[in-house]
Amino acid sequence: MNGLIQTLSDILNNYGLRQEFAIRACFYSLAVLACIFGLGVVTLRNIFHCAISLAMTLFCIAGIYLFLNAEFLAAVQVLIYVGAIVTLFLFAIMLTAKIGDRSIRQTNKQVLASLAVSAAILSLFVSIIIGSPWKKAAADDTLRLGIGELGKALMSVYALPFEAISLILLAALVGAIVIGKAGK
Amino acid sequence: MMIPQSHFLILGAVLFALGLYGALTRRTAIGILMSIELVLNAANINLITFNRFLGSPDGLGQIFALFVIAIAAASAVVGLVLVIAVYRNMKTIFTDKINLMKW
Amino acid sequence: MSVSASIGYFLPELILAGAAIAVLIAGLFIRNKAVLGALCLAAIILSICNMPHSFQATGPLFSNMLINDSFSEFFKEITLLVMGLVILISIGYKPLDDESAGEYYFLLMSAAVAMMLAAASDNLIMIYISLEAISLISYILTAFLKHNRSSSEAALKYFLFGTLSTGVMLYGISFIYGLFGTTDLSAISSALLSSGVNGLAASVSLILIFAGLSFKCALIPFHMWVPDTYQGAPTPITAFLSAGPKAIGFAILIRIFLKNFFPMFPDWVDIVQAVSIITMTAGNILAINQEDIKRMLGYSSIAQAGYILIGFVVGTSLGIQAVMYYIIAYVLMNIGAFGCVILVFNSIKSDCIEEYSGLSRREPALAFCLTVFLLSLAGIPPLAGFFGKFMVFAAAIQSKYYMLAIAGVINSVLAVFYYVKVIKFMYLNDPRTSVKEPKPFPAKLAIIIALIGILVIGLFPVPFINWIGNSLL
Amino acid sequence: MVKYAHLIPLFPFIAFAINILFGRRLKKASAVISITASTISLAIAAVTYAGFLKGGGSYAVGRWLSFGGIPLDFGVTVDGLSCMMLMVVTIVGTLIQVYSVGYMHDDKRFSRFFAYLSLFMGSMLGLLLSDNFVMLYIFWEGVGLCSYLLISFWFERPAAAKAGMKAFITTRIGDTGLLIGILLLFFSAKTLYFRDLGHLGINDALLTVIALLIFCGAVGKSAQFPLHVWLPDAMEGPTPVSALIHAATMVAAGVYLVARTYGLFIAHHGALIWVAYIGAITALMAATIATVNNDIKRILAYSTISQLGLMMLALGVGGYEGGTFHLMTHAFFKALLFLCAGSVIHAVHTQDIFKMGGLLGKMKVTGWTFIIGSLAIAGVPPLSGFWSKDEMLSEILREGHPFLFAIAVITSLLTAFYMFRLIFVVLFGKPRSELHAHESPAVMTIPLAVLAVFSVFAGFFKPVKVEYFMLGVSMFIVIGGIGTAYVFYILGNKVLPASVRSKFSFLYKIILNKYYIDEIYEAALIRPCMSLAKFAASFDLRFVDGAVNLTAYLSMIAGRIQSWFDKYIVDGAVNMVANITWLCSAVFRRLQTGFIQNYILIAFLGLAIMILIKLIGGY
Amino acid sequence: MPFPLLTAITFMPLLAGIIILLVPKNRTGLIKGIATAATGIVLVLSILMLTGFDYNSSAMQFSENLSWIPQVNINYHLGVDGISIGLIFLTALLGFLACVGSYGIKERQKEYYFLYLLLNTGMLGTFLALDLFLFYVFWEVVLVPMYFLIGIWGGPRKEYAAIKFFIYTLAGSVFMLLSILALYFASQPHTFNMLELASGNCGVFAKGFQIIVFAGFYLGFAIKVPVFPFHTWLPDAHVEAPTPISVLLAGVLLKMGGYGFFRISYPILKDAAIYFALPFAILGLINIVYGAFVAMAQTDFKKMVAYSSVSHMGFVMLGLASMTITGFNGALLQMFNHGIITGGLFLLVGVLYDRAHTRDIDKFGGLGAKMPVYAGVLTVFTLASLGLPGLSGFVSEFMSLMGGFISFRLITAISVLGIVITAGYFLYMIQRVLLGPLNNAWTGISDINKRELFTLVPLMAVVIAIGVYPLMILNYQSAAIAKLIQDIGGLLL
Repeated sequence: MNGLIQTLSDILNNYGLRQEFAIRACFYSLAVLACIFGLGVVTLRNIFHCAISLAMTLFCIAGIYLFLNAEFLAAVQVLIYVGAIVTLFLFAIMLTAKIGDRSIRQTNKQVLASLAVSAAILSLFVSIIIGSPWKKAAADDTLRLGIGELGKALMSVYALPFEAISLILLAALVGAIVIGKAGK
Repeated sequence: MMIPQSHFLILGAVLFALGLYGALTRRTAIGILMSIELVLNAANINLITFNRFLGSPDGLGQIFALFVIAIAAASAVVGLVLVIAVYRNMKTIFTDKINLMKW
Repeated sequence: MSVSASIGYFLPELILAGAAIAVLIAGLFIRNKAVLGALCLAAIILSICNMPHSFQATGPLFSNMLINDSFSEFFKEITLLVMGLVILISIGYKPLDDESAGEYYFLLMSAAVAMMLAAASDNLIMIYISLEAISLISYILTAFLKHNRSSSEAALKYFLFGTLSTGVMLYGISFIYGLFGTTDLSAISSALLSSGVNGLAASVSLILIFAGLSFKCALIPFHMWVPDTYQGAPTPITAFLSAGPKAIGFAILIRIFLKNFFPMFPDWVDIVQAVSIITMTAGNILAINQEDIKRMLGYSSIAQAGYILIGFVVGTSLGIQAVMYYIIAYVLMNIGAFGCVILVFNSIKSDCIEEYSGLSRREPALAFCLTVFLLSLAGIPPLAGFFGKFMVFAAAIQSKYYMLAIAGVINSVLAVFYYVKVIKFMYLNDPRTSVKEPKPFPAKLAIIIALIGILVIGLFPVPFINWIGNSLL
Repeated sequence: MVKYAHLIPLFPFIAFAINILFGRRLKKASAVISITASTISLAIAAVTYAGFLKGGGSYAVGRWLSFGGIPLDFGVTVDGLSCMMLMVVTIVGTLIQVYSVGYMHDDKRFSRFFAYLSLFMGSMLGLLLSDNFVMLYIFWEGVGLCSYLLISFWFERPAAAKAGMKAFITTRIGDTGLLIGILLLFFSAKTLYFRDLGHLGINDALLTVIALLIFCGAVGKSAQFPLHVWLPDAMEGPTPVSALIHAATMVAAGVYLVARTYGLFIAHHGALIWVAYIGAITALMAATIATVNNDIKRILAYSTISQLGLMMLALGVGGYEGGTFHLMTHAFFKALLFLCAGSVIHAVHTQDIFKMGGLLGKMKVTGWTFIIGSLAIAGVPPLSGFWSKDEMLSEILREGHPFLFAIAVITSLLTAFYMFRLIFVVLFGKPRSELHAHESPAVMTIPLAVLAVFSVFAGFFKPVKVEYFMLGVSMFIVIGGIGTAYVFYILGNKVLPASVRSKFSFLYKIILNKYYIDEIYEAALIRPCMSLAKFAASFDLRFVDGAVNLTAYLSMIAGRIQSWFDKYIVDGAVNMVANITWLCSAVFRRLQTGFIQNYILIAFLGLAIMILIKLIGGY
Repeated sequence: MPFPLLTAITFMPLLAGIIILLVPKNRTGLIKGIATAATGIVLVLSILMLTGFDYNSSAMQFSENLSWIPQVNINYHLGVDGISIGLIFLTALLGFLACVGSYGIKERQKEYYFLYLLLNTGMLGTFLALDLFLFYVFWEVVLVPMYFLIGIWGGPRKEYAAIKFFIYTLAGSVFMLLSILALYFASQPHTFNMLELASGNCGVFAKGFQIIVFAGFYLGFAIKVPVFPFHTWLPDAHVEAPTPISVLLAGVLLKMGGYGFFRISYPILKDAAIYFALPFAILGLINIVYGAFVAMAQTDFKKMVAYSSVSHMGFVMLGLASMTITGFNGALLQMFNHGIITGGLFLLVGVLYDRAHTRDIDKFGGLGAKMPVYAGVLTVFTLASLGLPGLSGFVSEFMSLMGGFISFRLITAISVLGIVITAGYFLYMIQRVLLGPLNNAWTGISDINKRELFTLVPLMAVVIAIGVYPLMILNYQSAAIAKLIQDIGGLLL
């Protein structure tokens, strides 16, 4: 992933911006984009547009992962989340047809209350995030976690959760089939 | 790393709040499901941020995030199947219509 | 203990997983609920038999993802007991048709594996994954009667509420990870002991985790899903929901809050004390004039969770013993009661309490069993419910929580109102219909097991107290 | 030979048990059983009396109860007073039982009547013998119970039932006073025995109160003012009952109690004065009412009250001898009078004296014994009444109470007057309505004769020296009373009753008897007595009787109010709690709206609050 | 191991109950036989106990002590002494007679006799238990069968009365549980054993603590006695309960409250007992006078007898408050006598109800003529109840008053007023029922029959026997009462 950032910062350099400023600008733009699209998911009237804005949000988040040296995660995010889950939603939207048109009001009565609650919870979390001393590693961004170590860890230390996940997926699969299929 | 840790966490918190607001106000079950995806992603951002800034050798945060994505996929599947089942039985997925059982 | 070495001590879960797969495949060929049920029961009995073998090595397993202590062994045995009883009563449940029986039992067995994992997990990741597994499977099971409107509505509500709550818990776990740098509970507790608590963020994140777990144990304010889900879900699943996940929820609650995060005990104790009192009172008051018996038992299970919470809030070893004892009694009482509800439903096709009038004339034995379960839930001596309440109140009074004890005592009087109301209908009113359904044997067996369990635990609690005594944290 | 005294009450109790259990089969034989039982008691009483004369005394029988370390033994007192009363009660009791064989002949609950009679005999004898307050109180209540049972014997008649209850409750009020007295005595003097009442201290305030409370019991039982209202109503019972209980024995128990505890009264003049004045008031008031009354039995009832008043008056002034002597003689002639009245009623089946007349001709024995009885009660020498009344009057005079002496004289005068008014109206003159009177059967007349004999000779039991002055006074009383009655009823018998009721016939009277002495005499003496009598009668009916009924009515109202209070307030509170819980459960139920998003909102609201508390708590 | 007499007494009815469960529903004759035999054996065993009882020792006799739950130091500890022997004999006697009296019950007899025997076991156990936990378990075991007995075989408002009884008693006993737990944790070697707690060798409790614990026990016992503010369940329960059940309810259940004071509150919480002496006396006074007045205003026969029980139990409270040997003896004897007398009265009401199917006193009249034997028996029990000397009621009331007088002169004097009012309303009842002209509705009414008489004669015999010679019972209890008074430090009067 260094390569990618490198090319990105070079492009910005050409415009005379320093590398550091470029990265920061890039991050904040992605963050803002993510929030806007997130807001879109939540407020757009047409459910179809919501699905699309969800996909865009997930893309931005994948981008942000890049900044956090989690390239594999970004790839997985794009592949599974945007590729699989959002398409799943689109299928679901198509199956439950007539909700697609624009006229139906999308939000119910308790808008004010939920706005208050989510704002309160947001402010609480932000005050905690700012206030508390997070455990910080001494060295800066020297540490790169390659995919190899990730795979080895997955197979050795985190083998049990890995198997448990397989159990969940199997159960979800079987369950979805049983409930989904038409039949008597 | 130029971008301080708290900014990432704040982004996570904002996404969490957005997801929560969406879950509380969307009238369609699918809308709620989408908002829930947002919440899960917020948690993922947190995990990966901590993993990056803690510099923990075994990348626990990233692995955990991986698991969360897998589980999110499973729950999305189950959620949508339930939505379809409800739609098949009650011909609507507007949550304020689904109140057969109350009091 | 490396992964490959610890496989040896993981036998019970493996047996169950194997059985789950076997039942799934057998379900394609054998279209008979009873046979498949028998297969699962065999698997459960087999795994119970070699439970002691797998507990030679006590200590962390799977690179300390799990911990193999007697506390988790106790809850594994509880899980197997619950699973056995649930399978027995679901054989007797008429609406469950035969051809999807295979999948049904598969889901039940995989839920069992997930619960045993949750009971033993010593790592926040493992806790989250196993809890999520239990939840997903119970969402599917709740919606199993796919052509029944209330079943799918219940499942959807349960799903939406559950996913959000576990989302909150995940958020809390991420904060804990941020604070302590690891998700391994033993590591965290040693860090806490050495460097002490670092203030607000830890306690808030603990509250977030508490939120997720209180969804599982149906405590106030995360209890709203209980009445609708209990009423809508197929009755064996309601029985399963009220017993299995709730017991495991309490196990994890104890493990995290009383074992690992014990130094932070004073931070959260008064909030949880308030939650306990409100849960008890709200559960009882709301249950008073319900018409549907499953919904009423839902509220009553919320109230019972309130009582169990008293033992938890106290935090002493007697408190934990009281919680574990109460859970045994609670599990038996609830599953027994739901078993009776199933049999009554088979004959009168309705869960409305008014329909129960005159049951003692039509089916005296069934009425007697339901009365014993209800009286035990109300806490009338010499049944197990009473001794559970007695232990919980004793723990409260021992550590001077007089307010809690008085609230608990007043609530047990409040509770009598609605338990006795059902008994009143059964014994004091005269019957409305005279239809009589032949009762399937396995369901009767489950009820008899629960009945004997309650009477024996109530009258001769000594062996059970010893069992709990040596399985403390 | 005094040792068998405690067996005396035993035989009547045995007779009672037999009659109650096998009454239905025995029928008439039950009378035989109870009569034999009382004769055996009579025999033992005689033996005891003889033994006493030779120097026997009271003795203890056995331990009954122990009050926290202080044992209470069941003993028997044998002294002059108790022996005398034993003889009186057994004699009169036996005779009355013989008499009632005839009187109650055709009653369908014959055996039960005799059972109650022997139960009464047993209790009365027990009362006389007991040597401590608790024993006395037990038999005291037993006697009260028998009077209740016998008064309301003919319970078909609602009046009898009401009278029985009234009797029991009024005496019960008196008994409560006695009970409190006993309690007080037990704790102040630590003893309940009569024998050590004498030397307990002089004029001690608390002991005076105790004496008064004990006297309160006597007032209830002997129908003294103000608790006398039940005796006239008690006449609803059969006449032998009135004779035995409400003339001779039970009512005398009050006087007997005062006599028995005389040691206490003597030492405390405060109490004694009260006894005297209550006695005086009762005597005078009852005598005046008797002169106006027209019912034969009620006249005798008021006369009994009056005589008891006299006895109390005598005892109150210190005349112990006279009082107790009159108690004995009174028992005989009053029983005789009641039995005669009974045989008259048995014959003519009415109690109103103005419907009778000229019965002497038809009922020879009853008539003459009636006259003997009246003579005795009026105090005509040499009959028993004269001796005891004379003794009392002299003692009152000797103790220096001129005002009380005057009242006693007036009362005796009135007694003579209304007795002979009764005699003249019932026995002499023309029959006022067509009555086919016939003499009562032998079984009734023999006891009359025997009692007449006793009335005559009872006076000689106690050697009494006669003072001439007192002899003169008695003669004046006798002549005055009987003469006035003679003038009023034999001569102008149409006049007096009419004038009492209507004024204008007054002129007719003056013309009839032409000499003015009568008018002056009447205006000076009779008219005030008449108005006093009428006032007393109405006063009694409206106020005192009313008072008793009023208390009953008030307590009924109090009961009803408290029952309402209990039902709505106390019970209401409990139901209110139940309703509140039901109400708030209905309210909270509405919270469960069925919308999933409401649930999630509430859940996260709770979470936000919890975190907020922690944040605020944290800082 | 000597024959476990007390365990036999307690669990004989339960054993018979279980046997009855096995008998088919239609064999009512056999069921009745088993039930009567069981209660009969219990009566014989209790008489055996009476004879074997040693008068002048105040220690526990026939005691059995097995450990039940060692971890929490709960043992199965039974014993009997002067205080509880009278009440056990009373329970056995009434249990047997009421069982014979229940032959009148016609429907669902199998369930009836099972619940009846379960009730007997609960009652006997409560009087015999010496371990607080065991006491509490038996105390609660009585509740459930009582609820069903009132609820199923009761009168028109049976459901309301049954649930009211259940909730009322449970509310009280639940606070008692807290007090038991408080005592358990306050005692040094944590113990539930009443004798240990009373003997003081496991810690002397602070006065403030004692008062709170006493208040908890008071709530449980006062509701059962019943004392003034908590008595409203009694009339409803009595009016609606079938006759044999209201005999047991009045005869035995009311005594469990009083017995609780004697066995637990007074010996263990000495200072609190002394502290609460005056309020107890005042409550006793209110009970006597208030109960008597309200009884006077009743028209329903059973309700009147119920309120008379409230008034009579007032004497027990007065005797307890007096802290004297006479007062305590009087209170204990009053509980025994009241049980016998009110038991008899309720049986008599039942006799009348079976014939006339109404309990309204004003509807009767002049029955004395038509039912002479019944009239006689009713008069005896009424007179005993209003405290006529020579019958048992008087002795205990007299002793309670005597004891009360030592400590509270004015209060006792006022409560003597209660006796007059009692006489008033009982005789008013006799007058309305027995005396007066025969009400033509009851011309065909039949007199009392052999079976009913059989249930009443023994009670009448006991009433008269104790009335004439009270030492017969007092000897049993005087040693234990004397020791209790010494422990509390009451007046030795």
